Amino acid sequence: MEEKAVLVVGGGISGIQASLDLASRGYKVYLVEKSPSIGGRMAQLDKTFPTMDCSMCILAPKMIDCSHHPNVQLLTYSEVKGVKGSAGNFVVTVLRKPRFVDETKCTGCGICADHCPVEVPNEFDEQLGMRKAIYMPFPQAVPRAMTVDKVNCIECGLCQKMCQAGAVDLKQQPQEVELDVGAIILSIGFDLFDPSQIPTYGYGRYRNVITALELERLLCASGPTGGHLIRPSDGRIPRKIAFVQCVGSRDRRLGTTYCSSICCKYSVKDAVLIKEHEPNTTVSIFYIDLRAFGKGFQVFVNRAKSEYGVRFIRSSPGEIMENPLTKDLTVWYEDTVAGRIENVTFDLVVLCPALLPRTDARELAKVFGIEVDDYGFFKASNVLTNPVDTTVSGIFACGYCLGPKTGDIPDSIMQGSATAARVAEVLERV
Amino acid sequence: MKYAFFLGCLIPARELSYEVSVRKVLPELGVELVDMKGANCCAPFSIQSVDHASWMALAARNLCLAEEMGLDIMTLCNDCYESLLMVNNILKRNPALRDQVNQILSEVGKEYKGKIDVKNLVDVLSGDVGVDKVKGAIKEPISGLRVGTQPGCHLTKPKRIHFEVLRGFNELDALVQATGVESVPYERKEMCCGGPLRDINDDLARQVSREKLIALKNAEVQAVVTVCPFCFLQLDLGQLEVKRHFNEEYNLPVIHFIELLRMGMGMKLDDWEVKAHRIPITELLKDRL
Amino acid sequence: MGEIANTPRGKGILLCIQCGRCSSSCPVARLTGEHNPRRLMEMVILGFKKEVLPTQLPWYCLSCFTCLDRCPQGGDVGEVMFAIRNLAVKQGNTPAGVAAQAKSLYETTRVINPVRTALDRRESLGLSKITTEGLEEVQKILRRTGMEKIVKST
Amino acid sequence: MGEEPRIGVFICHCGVNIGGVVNVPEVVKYVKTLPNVAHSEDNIYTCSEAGLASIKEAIKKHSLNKVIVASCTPRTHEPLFRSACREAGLNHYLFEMANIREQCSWVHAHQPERATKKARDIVRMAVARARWLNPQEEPELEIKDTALVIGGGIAGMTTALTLADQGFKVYLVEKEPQLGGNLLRLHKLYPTMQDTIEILEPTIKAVSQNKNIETLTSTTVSEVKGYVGNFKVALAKNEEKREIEVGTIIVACGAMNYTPPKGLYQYGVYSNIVTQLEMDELLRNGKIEKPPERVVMIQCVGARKGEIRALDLAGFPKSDTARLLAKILKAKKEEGWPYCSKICCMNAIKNSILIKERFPQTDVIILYGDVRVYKEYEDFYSMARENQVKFVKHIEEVTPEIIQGPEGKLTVTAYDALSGREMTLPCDWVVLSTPLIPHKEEVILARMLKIPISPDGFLMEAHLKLRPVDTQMDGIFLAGVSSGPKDVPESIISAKAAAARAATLMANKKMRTEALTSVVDEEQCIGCGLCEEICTYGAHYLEEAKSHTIAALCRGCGACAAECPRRAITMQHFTDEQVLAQVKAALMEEP
Repeated sequence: MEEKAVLVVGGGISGIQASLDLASRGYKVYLVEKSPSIGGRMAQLDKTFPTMDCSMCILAPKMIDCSHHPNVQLLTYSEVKGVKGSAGNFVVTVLRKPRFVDETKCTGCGICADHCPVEVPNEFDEQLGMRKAIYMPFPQAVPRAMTVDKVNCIECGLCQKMCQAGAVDLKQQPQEVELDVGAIILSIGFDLFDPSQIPTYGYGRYRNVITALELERLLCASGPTGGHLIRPSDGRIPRKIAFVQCVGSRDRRLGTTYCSSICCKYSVKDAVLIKEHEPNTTVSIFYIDLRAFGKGFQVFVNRAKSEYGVRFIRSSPGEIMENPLTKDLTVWYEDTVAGRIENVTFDLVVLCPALLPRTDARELAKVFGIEVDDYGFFKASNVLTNPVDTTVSGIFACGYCLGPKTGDIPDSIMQGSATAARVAEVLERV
Repeated sequence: MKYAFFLGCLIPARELSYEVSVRKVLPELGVELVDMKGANCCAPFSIQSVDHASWMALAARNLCLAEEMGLDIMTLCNDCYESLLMVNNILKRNPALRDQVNQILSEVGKEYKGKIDVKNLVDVLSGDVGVDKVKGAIKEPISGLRVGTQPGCHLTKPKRIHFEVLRGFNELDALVQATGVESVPYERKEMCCGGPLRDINDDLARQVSREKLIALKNAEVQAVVTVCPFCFLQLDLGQLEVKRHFNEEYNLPVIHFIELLRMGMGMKLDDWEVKAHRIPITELLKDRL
Repeated sequence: MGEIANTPRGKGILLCIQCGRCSSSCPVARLTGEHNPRRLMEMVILGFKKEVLPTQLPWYCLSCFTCLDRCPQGGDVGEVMFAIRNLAVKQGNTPAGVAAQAKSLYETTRVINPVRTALDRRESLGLSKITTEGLEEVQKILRRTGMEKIVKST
Repeated sequence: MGEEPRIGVFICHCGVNIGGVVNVPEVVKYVKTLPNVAHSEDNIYTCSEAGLASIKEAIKKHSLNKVIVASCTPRTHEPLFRSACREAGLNHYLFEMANIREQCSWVHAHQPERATKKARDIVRMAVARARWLNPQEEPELEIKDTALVIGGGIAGMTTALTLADQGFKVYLVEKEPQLGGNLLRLHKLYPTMQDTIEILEPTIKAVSQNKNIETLTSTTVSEVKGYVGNFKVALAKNEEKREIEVGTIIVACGAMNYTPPKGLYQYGVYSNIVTQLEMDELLRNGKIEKPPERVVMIQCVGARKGEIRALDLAGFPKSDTARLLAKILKAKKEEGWPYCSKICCMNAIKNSILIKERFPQTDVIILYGDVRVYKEYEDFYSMARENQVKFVKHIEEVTPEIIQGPEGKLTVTAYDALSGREMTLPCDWVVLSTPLIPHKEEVILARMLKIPISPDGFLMEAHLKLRPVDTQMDGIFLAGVSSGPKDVPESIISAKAAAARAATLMANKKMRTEALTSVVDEEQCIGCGLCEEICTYGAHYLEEAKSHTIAALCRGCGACAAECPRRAITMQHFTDEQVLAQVKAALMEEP
């Protein structure tokens, strides 16, 4: 019964939640994901606040549930190209990009990658780690299949020779599939602001100025440094670390006037993680307003102050300067509560960039015929009463692609389930 | 290339060498300068501090004169430049303010129409004349000289009214390099010379200049090249004051960019012009003088 | 705050979220604790007139406009400074240097005038004469804007 | 014990989480020496598809009849490995998990040798227990496709409608005489400034018109019996009692606005000191006729208390600091709630804008600690500033002093941290922003439903991160502010989420439950009833002097088994043999 099928675009945590809710309710779900594996942003995180669960450890089971569920069909490394029809019966065209590996045959043993001669930076590790031209973005990837990155592949054919399963197929062609679905859920997530647009912070020029997501990868046990927090310039363990909030957020000049809603919270979490990694490291957080709203956060912040001795300074630094020899970073800031202008030297500065709409969000919006808001996030049909409905009936959205409506992971999950409910409402009426 | 030449107050009064050099150099590069008869002071920050409407009107009056001449304005002084540029920008975009200003101007039978642009010496040379042509005009390249350039705040800030962040930097440096001189990067190049606080808070003005001088010294430059006559004054005369108050020797000769260009083009400085530098340049440029 | 916010150059003050980027970027504030643009904004917002207008506070700014490029809200601190100064001047708080330039402008159309030797040199070099052409117009304008009063009163 | 045990042990590196500390290969080698171990191997990630594949493969290849995975916590991963066993045709109760990460590698990160030894011990214990494991059958339950929604606020109504629209029958219970909850007291909603009624009325109408919803106002829940899919709920409307049977329960009991005790910030002492909610009402009813000269709002009254704040008075003139410090020292600990109530900043801004709209000349000042206008509410904050509302970050350690001035005016004294100045603010109104707090009845309800309460006093989720609307009780879900402060859209989202979770259960009509339950040996049972007494889940009942277990209710805590004087109660899958074998193995000296 085609009208009982649903399309979910984006395999992050909210997309996964929506898919699982709908699938266990008996709907057929097509989960389309642009990258080679589902998992999304949550997969990139080290630990999650406040339970301090290892992010991957609580996510992986859900990812695998998705791949095992009889009602879920994963279409990874795929993109939606066109949509026809309306609520109850959409016809969606999905482009399956060639991954040059047969998912059904590949066991993900990785022998091919061991022999691949081409090394390139791994996007999943925010370019901090390396991967081969034939690769799996991360060990727990779902589906567990390799992908050939043809941009960097030199066509030496070694992987093909090495693969016992005969899964590598460098001739594989792109493929278009048509799906009949009754409803559509968009959960394409967010991109990050490029801090180099604020030259005075030196991101891209100073090696020891990194983004918070890069830090997550550095802290992560399965990350490029095996969980050892070292600074990029010289591999030394940083003893003085600064976090800078609102890099691109709350910024009228850049047009991102909103608060990204999660930076204060994850910074406090990261600060505590760092303290647990290296107790005698000092961590300072530069903030404008410390936005520790949401369940359990305020108490956690209090603990970060009293138990872990994290320093909170109400200030948005004006400038960061690098010492060309030591690569240490001098941060000029005003402690606005004390009214004192100071400069302190740090080993590592972590910028918390604004969360932005996906670069292809507007494009995608056109494909689905839905509206976007002033920032380019998908527009809710009514911010108060229909927060997960887009402007087209039968098409819903969840997660950060709706804009900073979500505080964090639980909000994304709630939205995922909420869209599942809306879909059911629509389809049960049909 | 023809411009309404806005001299301002400081240069004709205190830095004649600047004026003379400009009048010598630019025609050589095919730039015709027409003096603005009856122009008034640009209305610099000091005047802006006193009264907003007066600033607008006085600047607008100058703009009107140029409109009557049918020429874009070329300024030398950063203060003049920013003042006229800002007012021109505001009045072009903001009809309400434009009406207000025109009401005031009606008193003197003038009307601002927004028909001309405001440019600065650096714009003209790097934009209209072109670095290559400038380079071509250099007969005796000045080699083996390391300088730090001081474009001055109002050639570069605020971003929104100048084309890009370091515009003044890149273009001025390109021009300076064209004369054969090496322009060395130094810390806080964007920083102000301290001049604007002269006569308001001399002590602070000095301290700011000192910061600048220290940064320049650290970069081991032999001289400072300025565009703005205020920067020149503050770093040249100011250096003596810094010396007096902090008894610190910097001995950094300060040179008008245009003088550099003039020398490169083989036109020597007169004796009085050389003497006009309070930090002697003779040592540094002996073979030029 | 209203008095400032309602002037063309003072609007920015309404956008200020007191983040401190201006103060930590300000070359003067880095040198002396007396000057703190962020704090000055706060005092103006909260209407601490007595503590601001008659004092030195409005007169530390270099107008180097570094803050204009750094303020995330486009609060234009350096611009607001002029709105504050205009108000201070109205209350008779005008530094001697500024007053002198204003006076000179009113009397000669220019804020700085050449000394004798300079005039002589101009002549010997055959440079254009420094005249007060346009003075009448300038004075008319300043009369209309009310600056004439200010000049005469200081 | 049936056939000879053939145990397979899979030891996980978990990347470097375990492998970076514990010498995994060595443990594998050691395990192979243990009796009944037929196969052992290590995996980089046993939870990865490859890992699971190799488990299935080994079960067949080595005809294993017991499987052990030594890795992380069963809480997240046991279901995964169990299903792997099932897929390989092995009853999943023949699976045992040994936690050598949380309980070993993570806590002994700096002592690899000893950690490795401990890992050996833990696995050895698991093996000992595994020998005694038996297959179990999971009882299948019918799930009634009827839901009970407790609370008729916006969240409760939304849940009810969402379920009803999907064809489920819903009982909507509200203790007040009318539907609407907290929103009934609200005038306008931020950030759209919509009239609350525009949202409330259509919703209430939709509820009353929906034939799948039975609305029961002035009604409370007096007792909850039964279990997921089959709850028996006693409702009380004054005297009249009624019992209904439902498959799922959604708790949307809401929260209430904290009213400060008389005297806190002079509340209740002067009539022109009110809470934001009261101000909202005053504005709605046009109770404020003459334009106030100034209104002062104070944030976090009764919220974020007991928090440590960095205090630096350097910004203040020397003359003030001494006095300030003295005040701080004698400032008595203010009563209140530890958390940030999330919505107060926006509420204050909303009211300040409403005041400015009505009385443009009025000076509105908001004393805050942090302006927490998250999401796009930042724009709402800007809007307020552009309306010349003034925001003052005051030194919160010093409770603003409020004294009465001439003709009923008030004077607030506070300290502006950002200008380092004392502010004396004559004003006509003082508005206190107070947090949302849990209802008193919530505790009773929670006990009735057997769901725990989080430290902040709100109902607790099954997992704060991953299961935000589930509870630890199957079939019971949380919607709206019952689990913590939320604004309207967030409440609606959580309501729909809860509906989705409940619908999923009910749509399947059936579910399987854990076999980990207590079984009574009727021969041994003397019907003393101790088990019935001790059981917190009401899983035991006496019939004909014998105790019986309701499997679906039993959480397998084992309290009854421990209590039973006759050892008549066995915990399935946690038998004495199994546990004792584990203990012995733990105490045994390594060969």
